[in-house]
Amino acid sequence: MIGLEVYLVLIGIATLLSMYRFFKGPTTVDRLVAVDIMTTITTGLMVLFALYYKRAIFLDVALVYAVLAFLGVIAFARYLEGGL
Amino acid sequence: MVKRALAIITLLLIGFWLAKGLVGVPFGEDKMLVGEYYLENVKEQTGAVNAVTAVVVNYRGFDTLGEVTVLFIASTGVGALLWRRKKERSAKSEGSVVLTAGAKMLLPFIMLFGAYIFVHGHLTPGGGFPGGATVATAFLMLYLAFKEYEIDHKVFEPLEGLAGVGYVTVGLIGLAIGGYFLFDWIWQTWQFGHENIGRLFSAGFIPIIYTLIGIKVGTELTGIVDNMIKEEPKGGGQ
Amino acid sequence: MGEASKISRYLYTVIVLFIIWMFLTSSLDPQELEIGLILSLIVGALTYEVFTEKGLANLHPKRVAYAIAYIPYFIWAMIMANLDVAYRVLHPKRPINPGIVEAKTVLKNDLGKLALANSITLTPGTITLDVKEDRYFIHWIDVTDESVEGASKAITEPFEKFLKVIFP
Amino acid sequence: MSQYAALLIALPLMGAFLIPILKKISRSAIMPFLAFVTLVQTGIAAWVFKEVYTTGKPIIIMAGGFRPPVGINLYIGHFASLFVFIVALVSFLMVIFSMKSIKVEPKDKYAMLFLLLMLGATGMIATGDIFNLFVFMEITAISAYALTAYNKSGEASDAAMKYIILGGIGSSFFLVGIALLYGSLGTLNLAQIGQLAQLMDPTVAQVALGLIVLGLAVEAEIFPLNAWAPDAYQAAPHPITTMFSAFVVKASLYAMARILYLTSAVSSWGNVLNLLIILGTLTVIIGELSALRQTNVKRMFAYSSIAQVGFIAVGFALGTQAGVNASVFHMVNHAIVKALMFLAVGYVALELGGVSLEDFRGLGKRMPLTAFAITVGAISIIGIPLFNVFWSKMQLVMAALEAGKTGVIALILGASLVEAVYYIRLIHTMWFEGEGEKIGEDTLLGTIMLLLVALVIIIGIYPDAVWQIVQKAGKDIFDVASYVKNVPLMGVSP
Amino acid sequence: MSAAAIIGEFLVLFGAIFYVLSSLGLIRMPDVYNRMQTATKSATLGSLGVIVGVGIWAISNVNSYAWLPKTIVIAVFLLLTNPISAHALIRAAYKSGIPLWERSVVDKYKEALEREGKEMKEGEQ
Amino acid sequence: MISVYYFGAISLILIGLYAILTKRNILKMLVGLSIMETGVNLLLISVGYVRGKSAPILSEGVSANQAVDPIPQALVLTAIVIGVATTALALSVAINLYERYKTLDVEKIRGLRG
Amino acid sequence: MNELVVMVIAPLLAGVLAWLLDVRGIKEALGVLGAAVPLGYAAVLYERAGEGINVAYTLGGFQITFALNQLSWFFIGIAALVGFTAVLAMVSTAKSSYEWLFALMSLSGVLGVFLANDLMTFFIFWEIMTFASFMMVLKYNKGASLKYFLLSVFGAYAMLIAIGIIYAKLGTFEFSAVQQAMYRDAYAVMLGGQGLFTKGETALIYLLFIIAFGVKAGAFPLHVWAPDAYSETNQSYTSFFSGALSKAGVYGFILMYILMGAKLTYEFGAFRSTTKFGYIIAFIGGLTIVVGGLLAALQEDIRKLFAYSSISQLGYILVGIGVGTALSMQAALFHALSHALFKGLFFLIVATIVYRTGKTEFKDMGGLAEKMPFTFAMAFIAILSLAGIPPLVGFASKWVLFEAVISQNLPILGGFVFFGSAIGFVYLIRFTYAVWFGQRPTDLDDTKDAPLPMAIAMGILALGNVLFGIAPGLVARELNKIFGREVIGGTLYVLDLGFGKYNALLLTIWLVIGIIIAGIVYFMGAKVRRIPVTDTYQAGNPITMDYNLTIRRNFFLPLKETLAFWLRMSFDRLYRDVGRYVEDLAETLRSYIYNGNVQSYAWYLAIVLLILALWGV
Ligand code: NA
Ligand code: NA
Repeated sequence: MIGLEVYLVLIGIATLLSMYRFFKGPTTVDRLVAVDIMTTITTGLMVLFALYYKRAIFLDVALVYAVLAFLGVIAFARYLEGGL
Repeated sequence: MVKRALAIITLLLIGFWLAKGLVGVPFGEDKMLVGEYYLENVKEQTGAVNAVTAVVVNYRGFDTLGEVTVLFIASTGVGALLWRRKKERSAKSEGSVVLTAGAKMLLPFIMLFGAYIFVHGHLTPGGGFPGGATVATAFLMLYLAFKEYEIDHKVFEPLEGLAGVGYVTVGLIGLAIGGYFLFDWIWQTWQFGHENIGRLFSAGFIPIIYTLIGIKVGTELTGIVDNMIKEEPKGGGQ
Repeated sequence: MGEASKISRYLYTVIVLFIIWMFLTSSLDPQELEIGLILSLIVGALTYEVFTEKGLANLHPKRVAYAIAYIPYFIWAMIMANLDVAYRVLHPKRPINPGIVEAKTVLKNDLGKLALANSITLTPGTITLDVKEDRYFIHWIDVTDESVEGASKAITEPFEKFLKVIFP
Repeated sequence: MSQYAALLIALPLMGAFLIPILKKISRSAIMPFLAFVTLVQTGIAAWVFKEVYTTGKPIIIMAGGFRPPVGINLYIGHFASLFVFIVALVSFLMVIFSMKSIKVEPKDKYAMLFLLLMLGATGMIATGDIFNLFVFMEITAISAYALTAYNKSGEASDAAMKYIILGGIGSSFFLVGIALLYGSLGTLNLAQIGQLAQLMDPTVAQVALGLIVLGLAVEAEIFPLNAWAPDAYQAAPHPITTMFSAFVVKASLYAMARILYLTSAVSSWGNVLNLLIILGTLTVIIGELSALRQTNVKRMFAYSSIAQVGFIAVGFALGTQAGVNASVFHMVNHAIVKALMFLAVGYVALELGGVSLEDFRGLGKRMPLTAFAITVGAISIIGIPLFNVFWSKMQLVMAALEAGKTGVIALILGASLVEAVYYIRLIHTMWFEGEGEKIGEDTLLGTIMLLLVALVIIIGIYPDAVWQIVQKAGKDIFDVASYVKNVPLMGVSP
Repeated sequence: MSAAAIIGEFLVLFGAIFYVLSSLGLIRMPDVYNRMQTATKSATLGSLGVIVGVGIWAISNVNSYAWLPKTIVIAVFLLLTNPISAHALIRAAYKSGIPLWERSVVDKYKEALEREGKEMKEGEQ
Repeated sequence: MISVYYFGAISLILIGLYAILTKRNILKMLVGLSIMETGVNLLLISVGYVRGKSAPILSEGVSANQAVDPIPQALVLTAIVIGVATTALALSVAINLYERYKTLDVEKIRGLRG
Repeated sequence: MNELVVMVIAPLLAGVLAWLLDVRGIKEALGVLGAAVPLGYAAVLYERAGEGINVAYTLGGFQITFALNQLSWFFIGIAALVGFTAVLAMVSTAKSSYEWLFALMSLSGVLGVFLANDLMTFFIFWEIMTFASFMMVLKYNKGASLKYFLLSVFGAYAMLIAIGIIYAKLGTFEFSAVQQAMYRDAYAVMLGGQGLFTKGETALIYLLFIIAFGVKAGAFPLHVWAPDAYSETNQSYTSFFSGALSKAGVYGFILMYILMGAKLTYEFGAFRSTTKFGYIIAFIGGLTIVVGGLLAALQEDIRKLFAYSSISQLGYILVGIGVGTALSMQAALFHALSHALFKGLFFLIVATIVYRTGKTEFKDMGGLAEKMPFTFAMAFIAILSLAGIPPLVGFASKWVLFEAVISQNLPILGGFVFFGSAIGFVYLIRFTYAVWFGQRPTDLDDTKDAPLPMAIAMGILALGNVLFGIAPGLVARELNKIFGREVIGGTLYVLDLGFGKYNALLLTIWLVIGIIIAGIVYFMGAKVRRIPVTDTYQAGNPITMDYNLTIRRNFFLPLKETLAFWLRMSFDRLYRDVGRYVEDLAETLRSYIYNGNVQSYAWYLAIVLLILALWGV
């Protein structure tokens, strides 16, 4: 139909757009939200890359990435709410 | 301001110099010498499909032993530096039920992911380090969710040590059996799993070492988190 | 309903883990299964106390059935939520009317509360801000009813139908 | 059989990993265990030393049984076997000192870091692979960071932070250097690098060599990259300071020399040597001048140690066999003397609670043995005949003159004069100023000090035995051709 | 073209669109609370689409059924964790004192917290 | 013309160094150090990259001559772990520093000098 | 083991043992024994010195070689003799084993220097000698010892560089090889060619050697360490310090002549009847005579007086060496012996006085002749000898020296020498009167005479003064052996220079007769009058303690005031100022570089990188 590359570009654009919020802020939580969204999108991007290169091994990378990103966001969020 | 300007000028000149050096190392061109040898021989020499893993555990096993040591030092160092006569968690509030229940639910999964990653180190781009890190995040999650949570130090520290002892022991068995430290006796002497290349039961001692590393890294990173997250209670000096 | 026996909880954990393992490896290679079983047994032993209270009781056919039925319901709600989002994001005037409301739940079980909170978060215009006992504080992008009863009716009740069966 | 030399690496690791387990059994067994491990290590090192010096052939340890450059190899030649022995021996002595001097908890962590610091230095000296060198350098550095901060005081943390930041930058650039080297040669094996060095693109070689030397120079305390060192020396626990001075810095110096000589076929090599000579000379001069009015004696010794490092660097930078020999000799002598002096000054701090010059008044009456040890060390460092350092200084001076660097030598000798000033002041302060009651000095530490004093004087009176050994060690570094030949490189070639 | 490819690619397209939507929401909404409202949901749904889509697409593209289970695991993981992190983030936003959008209509949470604080004080007395 | 990856790597190194040279807060300096390390790792990876070749995992039909150099990747793994270790240690030193000096400003923390 | 090695090592070994055992009685016995061994060997080896004895060892990659020949035997003799007497006197004055160790170690060092047969051995023992003597001073005074050590090490390093340059060119340290190579070089230069050493290098080596040996010999302006060091140590040891150790410098100058005299001559040419390079040495010597003499006269402390006197006397020797003829060389060597004998004796006398009275300044002394007759008798001999009064050895050597200088028609040098003699009388008169005669302070009333070991030591040296004074031919014979020809002719009692003759025996007879007459006059007519000090008037000025020009206090104050302008130009102060300046600089540098800010340190790193980048290493 359209082709993988187009989706890669599309998702890449989405990553860049969320990066805008990261740099813009204004609050730390804003940036963190941006990171959260960015990592979610990047996970999808990785999975798509796996297909692009036809290598299932990248799926494992995406999984680990998702786990680490989740914990990272939680840690920062807990820190920001003053819970730690 | 002057400092920044000077810094920028200095850095640009340094950058130019580095770039000048890198021109002689053209990007994207094949510069392999030893690397090629690895790619060609990795399967029959180590049984690993993942050449990086074979390099990490077999060919450059010494580096990896060192790498494990570095992390061990960091964990030990953090433990030493943040040691207080009395330490306790100082978390001010617990996460909501969403976080606590979520943590409880995710804990086994994340640990299983971690185990999956280090067991498959010779087949996929994982290995002991990311696997161990994943396991550690499971514990980190508990720390983040619960105010009172604390790992069982009686188990963690000896386990960390034991995993290291195990690694060195595997290496020493290689010395005793094959005549070389860190010799892959399972693959090369016992020839175990030669018919299994590409499947789980292959690659000699790589899965064993990666499991040990995974345990070690998991316990170490958890220990680091534990040390960093705790504080000396107010008023109680050393 | 109190805690189930240790064996029941352990077995349940192992089973769940082993299923996850099979998904994860996407393989029926006996080597993978052997190792998977061993790892499930080990990880299960380490985590079953935290992981589950009800043990094998979770595998009660009725609950499983409700859980399976919940999936399409939930996904549908999610898709609706996103269309709603699309509307609000793409509309030039940004039609929003946000606020934080309180809603009550009938769920007693922590896991149920989690599921409810997650469901709320992923469905139209709402994010769970905090949960205290049975009170949910929810950020609502388009507040239509500020009262507790009204909010509960609009937000929590639709999911509770399923969730109170799945997580009794 | 010779592969069992790998125990030099395996044993300290095993020891370090066992300590957390041992701690659960008995906390009081940790320090004795540490002593045991270092003693066994010394024994193994002695055996390796004997092997290498009797057969005259280096021991090549092939990790994993892969021949280099496919596998990482350790090259325990004349130099490495000598220095690994020194590392082990000094460590053993410092364990004994640690038993007396380490009061801050957690001692189990201290013991682990201690072993790993020893391991790092051992690995740096023994390895035959440049990236493996980086790994061992980091092992050394990171355990050194942790140990510097071990006392947890403000000073200790301050010093460690400086060390970390400078060490971090240094190691990053070192790695960039490795990347360039690898990118241009496709190998990381030192012997093969030596073999292929002349094939390198000159510009790449320049940048890579510059960066590698820079990275190592931070750890090797070459001016002006040594700014962390006085602080770290001052703030670290006393046994650790001793180890820094006795072998940690030496390992980096050696690594620098090894890489420099292996790449001597590179066209811009002379420039690097010249730069190193300039920096080495500055290291000597600034080090001595900084020690001059120093009132903290430990810090004074630290600056003095830095100055000696400058001597060694200059010797290596001469580019001659004589220079290398002299430097190696100076490394050995300095290791002995500084072990003695830092041990003594640490013991003074322990007994008197401070190491300001004021505390040293009347030390000759209060702690005669310790004061005597410091005096012998100081006299030796100044370069008086009949004491060991004299010989290596002479060799250095002669080597420099042979290489036509008269001016450098004049400057360095001038700096030595400065050295005389502050050490003489210290000696006078200890013996002829102030009064005090005699303190019962520790027998064990006293014995160690006397042992080291004896070494200083024995080498001073009869330097030949050591000189023979040192010459072989020096040849090990300088004779690149036999280094390359000794490593059984397999036929992986461009 | 097989059905797997069509379904897979459709899902990927669907997901990608929601990704873009998510990032647009992140940019357009007036405050952090509303940004989360829009961004989290669509990012999660987008992931679901893209990831499971890849799993299905792979059946025809790389001729492997092994992809799908694994992608499902990833997708489910995101489905479970994204709302948790969204919850943690919004709580962090609120507790770190970021005010609601000025045109917000109600804040029951604030009321509840004030009541709680009052009770605490009384309890102490 | 220098490759964009090299350019990126060098830029990261220089940005990190810039932070170290100009930021007065120790944590920012440490962040600078981490950025530097990242740059170095990127450089290592870029050096090992071979155009048109795949990850050196010889499964799924990838053969030896289709894979990039595995060594730099192995090195980077090690370098990353080392970086993490250094950072962890640095942070705990920073914690101690802050406890003692109540500041992380390098101009104010000068207990040792001269 | 070889005799030479035994000779060198015995004192050191005895010292170490004495130090380790540290038992009263034993350490003294060991010390004396240790010092007696070289003396004994010197005597035993007298016959064999002519045939030359060589030994060589390898140590630390360097050849250690010793050789005994006529020249080294001469110096060994001096050192062993003075060393022995000094050690003997130390039995009374040295309390701690520390002093025994380092006194004996310095004796070993000195012997090693004289026996060395190559430059490296020479340097090594030079350092040992310096170090040991420094340790002797350190015990008494930090400042003085530091000054001594710094100047010495400065000199030693200068020597080391010179040695290094020579080695770098010739690849040998051995004296004979260096000498031959230098001859060849000189020959090449003479033929108008280019030698191995350029003119600049030769000049540099020459300069470095002058610094090295000048320091040790106490030549102006490198003499500043000597007054303090000589006075701030055990005075028994000073007799060795001044008598023998300083001769190492003299020996060094002679060595320079031997090794590269020809080269220096041909490189730099002649000045009048001597060589240019020699004239410089001689001129330095002349200045040293004057400065040392004047300053000696101005001292209020007897230790300082003799210290400066010692400097002044060494100036004579340098003049002799500098003039460079065979005769003047012999004169220098002769005076070296004389100086060792009388200055060794003088310092033992000072040691005795200090030991018995605890006083060191003129103002606290007087009338001691009565209480210490033996010591006074010794002092009488020493004074006569130093003042150059026949028939003592001082006269003989000075006479030869005068003749040697005058015969070369070098008027300025001659002036220096004569001035030196005059000023010598000036300070000796004060010593003679203020210490031994006149009113005795009451607290010195129960002063005892010299203890036995010191008495013996003084006796030996006094005997030397008399013996070689009456029979100067003994010395001349040895000197001629060194030169391999008869430079100073004559018999046992007569010195014949060809253009002048000195008959010591005849003069002795005349003198004895004179003394007998004088003694009769003194004992028949002399009455001692006691006058209170405060009753004295002087040039109409009321007597204050500040301006009380008795012989015991500020006697030469007018002289001092006259020389005020010159005295302000103190090299001592100059060096001290330089030292302080260096230290201030160091401190500033240190606080700038190690400023405690890690960011600055990171900048250093960046700067080094920048240098790498710009330099394109
Ligand atoms: Na929702
Ligand atoms: Na997420």
